[in-house]
Amino acid sequence: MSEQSVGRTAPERRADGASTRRRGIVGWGDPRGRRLGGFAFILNRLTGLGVLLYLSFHLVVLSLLARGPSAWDGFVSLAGSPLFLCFDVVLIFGLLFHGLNGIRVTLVGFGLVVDRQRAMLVALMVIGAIVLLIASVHILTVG
Amino acid sequence: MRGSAKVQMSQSASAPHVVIVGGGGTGGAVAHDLTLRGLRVTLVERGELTSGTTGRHHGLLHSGARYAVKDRESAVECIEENRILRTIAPGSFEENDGLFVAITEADEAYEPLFFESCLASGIPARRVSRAEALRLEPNLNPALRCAVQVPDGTIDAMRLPLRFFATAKRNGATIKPFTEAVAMTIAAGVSGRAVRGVSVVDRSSGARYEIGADLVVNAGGPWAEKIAALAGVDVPISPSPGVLVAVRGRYANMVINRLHASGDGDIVVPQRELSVIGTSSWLAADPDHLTVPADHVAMMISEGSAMIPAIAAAAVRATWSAARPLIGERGATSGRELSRTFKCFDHAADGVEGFVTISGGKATTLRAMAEAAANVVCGKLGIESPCRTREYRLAPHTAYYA
Amino acid sequence: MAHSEQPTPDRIGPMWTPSREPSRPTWGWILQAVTGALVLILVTLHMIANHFVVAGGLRDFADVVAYLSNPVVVVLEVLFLVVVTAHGLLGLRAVLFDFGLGPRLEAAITRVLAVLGVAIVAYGLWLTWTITSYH
Amino acid sequence: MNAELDPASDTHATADTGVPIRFRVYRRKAGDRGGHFDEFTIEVAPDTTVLDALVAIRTRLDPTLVLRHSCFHASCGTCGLRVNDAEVMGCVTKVLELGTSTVKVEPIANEALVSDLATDMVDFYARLAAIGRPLIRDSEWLADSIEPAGIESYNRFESCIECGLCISACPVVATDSRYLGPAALAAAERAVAEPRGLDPNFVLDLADDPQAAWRCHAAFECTEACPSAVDPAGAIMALRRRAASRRLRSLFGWRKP
Repeated sequence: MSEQSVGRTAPERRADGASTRRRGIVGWGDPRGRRLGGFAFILNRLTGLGVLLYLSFHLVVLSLLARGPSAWDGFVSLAGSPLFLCFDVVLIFGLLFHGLNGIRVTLVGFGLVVDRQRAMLVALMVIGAIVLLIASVHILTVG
Repeated sequence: MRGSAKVQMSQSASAPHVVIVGGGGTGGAVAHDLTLRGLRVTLVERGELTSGTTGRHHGLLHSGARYAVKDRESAVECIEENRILRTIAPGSFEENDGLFVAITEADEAYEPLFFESCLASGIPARRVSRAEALRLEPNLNPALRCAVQVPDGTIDAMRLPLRFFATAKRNGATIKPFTEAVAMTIAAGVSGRAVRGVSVVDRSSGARYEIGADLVVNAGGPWAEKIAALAGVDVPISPSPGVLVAVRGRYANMVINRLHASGDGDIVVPQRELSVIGTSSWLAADPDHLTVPADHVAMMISEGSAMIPAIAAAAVRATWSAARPLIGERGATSGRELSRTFKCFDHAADGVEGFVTISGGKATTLRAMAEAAANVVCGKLGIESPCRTREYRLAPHTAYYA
Repeated sequence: MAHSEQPTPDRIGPMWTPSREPSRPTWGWILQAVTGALVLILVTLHMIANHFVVAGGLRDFADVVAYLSNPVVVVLEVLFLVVVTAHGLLGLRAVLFDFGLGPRLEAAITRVLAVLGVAIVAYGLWLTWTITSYH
Repeated sequence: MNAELDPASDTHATADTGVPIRFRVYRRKAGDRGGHFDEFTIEVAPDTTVLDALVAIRTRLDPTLVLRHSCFHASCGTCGLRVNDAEVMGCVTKVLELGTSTVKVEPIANEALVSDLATDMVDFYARLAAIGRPLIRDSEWLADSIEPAGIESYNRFESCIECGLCISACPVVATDSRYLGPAALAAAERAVAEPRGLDPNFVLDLADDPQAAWRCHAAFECTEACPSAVDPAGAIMALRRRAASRRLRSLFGWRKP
């Protein structure tokens, strides 16, 4: 800025346009400095995308049904393998987190329980953990 | 610099250029005043605006009642400026009024003199009974004896001065925060030495450059002595710090003052969701090295809780010190004495032309200080232009960021 | 009124402007919330029906055919498909929009996802039809 | 002047306390291609704040450090920082309470940078301006103002100190700067909740926008970061409730939107 320049106007700021913006996917998923709700948001995203991926897979697999009994039954025998069962546990976790956090997001989004949303999140997660435990035991033992 | 500058140059390019050193309330108000009088103005501040004493004060808009008994001139000045600020800067105050509360017998004995002095100073004071005071402010010490209501108020210590900067900028002044004055250019003039410019360092880039000036105004507050030293002159201004304590919770809606002869820890200013208690005073050597002594903090809490007992148990949000610019009597006080409350020094008397120091005063009187300084500046530069800041409505503080 | 006394603040800085999308976003949110709630109910029913109603869960092809022979089940499963598709694609849209892609790309995404949604539901209906008519 | 008090003792001391803390401070000057961290060691006392330490660094170790500060009690909003990755006001964050021997200090995110730790708040105020700023009242007790029932339950938006911590903490602003952001939406909710004669629908229309109340993902980072109890996320959710209820009412013909 020369001596003659007068005033400071918004578009000028700094010539190099430096900012502290945290851009893109790195800024979006950066866990540092996040608080409880921030982690819930990140996890909600990840579980949502994960479940979406599963559903796509699920729909493709269901097409085997159209090919008749042998194609389907061949797949079902594969689905009983321990690896698949572990995958089921991860899926249940994703569904539980996304669903339970979704209850919180929906309620507060309609202006309900906003003041107690943090406690609600904790309570829902406790419920989720219990259900996940029961479901895991069921899946891994009963199959 | 974009050519389509949104700034209308109301100042002609040939108008004298004044550089103001110091971006506190005084500097901002001087920039505003001089800009309105048609001068070209550049203000430099080493840090963020209002980062010195201005931002750190408790946020009291004085009614003048505090000075009514002992310093009538200050009291009159305060109530006048109080009225002017409410007119030119609506929205920057809480119109919450102030309550002077008498707690002890001695306080009560002081009340008639206090009340009469307020009225004599033109301060619209109202006697408030004990019962009414407790109804207005239920957190007050129930032992209080009587109270007087006066038009004190809460100011935003940063945003009110920022409105002066915003208005000055809008009217064409150049405001340069993070720009530190490091030297003065002194030239041999007709009648001795003369300040011809200021060398500054832009702290955001490290660049050092010189700003030419027809006159330099030193508005450094407690740093005024350091800035004057750059021009080789001495001003008798010493930093006089005081401790302030902010507690969580708004324990009163009005400004609560102790009704007694001025002392330490005698005010509680509600500020947003906080209550700010002030203040002590001592003399410091360097305004950059202020301490926050534990015994001062303890005294603030105990004096504050004498008026509002709940303060004793309140959670402390922050403790800090702010340095007033105290005008001493050492050396020959040169220049013109404009008021007992603040002083404007024309350093021509010290053999340096083109250099003026404005200091002392208080947040409430920033506009009046600027008017006095601008009168001196215009007189020296041979400019005949009346002060317009009494009526000129200030832009909102947000306009500074436009 | 005190506000009218304030000088109308001149526009401050580069103004944020509403995006002026023709469709108001409220419905998107309501739809996402409603489908989310329905998914929650239907996924629970789906899991229970698939894994607990028939002892040991749906196993072989015959189980699936038998399961879908119940018209109530068919209605629930088709409804489930519709709401889960809507919820999932709305969610995906929100994820993508958070990257600030600009109005043109965002409009394109909305169209592509809408077509994808219709295709998925059509595929599901075809599949259900194929299985229920299997004898 | 109280002679019996000792101004030499200092609860906010930044030297001779024997508790050295290493500060990793973000630096970037105009023209630099990127930022880097400088390290300074300052001794701190129990009440020494991050801001006290930074001012001591500037005063004693490096006068080129650029930072913002004004009030020293979290009332002005200038010294918002990211300390150890969390958004805080430097003036009310005690160094020893952070519990780390190294303290990382960065400017708040999602704003233009002046230099080092100082941000230019132009973006912040542009966002506030978008909703018209009908929020700062002339007085708390205007004789001619009508307070709605239940006013006590509203957070006073006057509590907002315009520090930008909410914008810094918001995960949505991190990826898309077109989002109006928490502070402005909190102001909008305040204006809608307590219109004081203004048309609330005008502000509600602005908030009922894909880039306004509906961009939020309920992470509540803004509310947790807010140093002044404004609860921007709560305000956003209140705006959603208003907008949704307005839509549903119009659907059933109860009232025109």
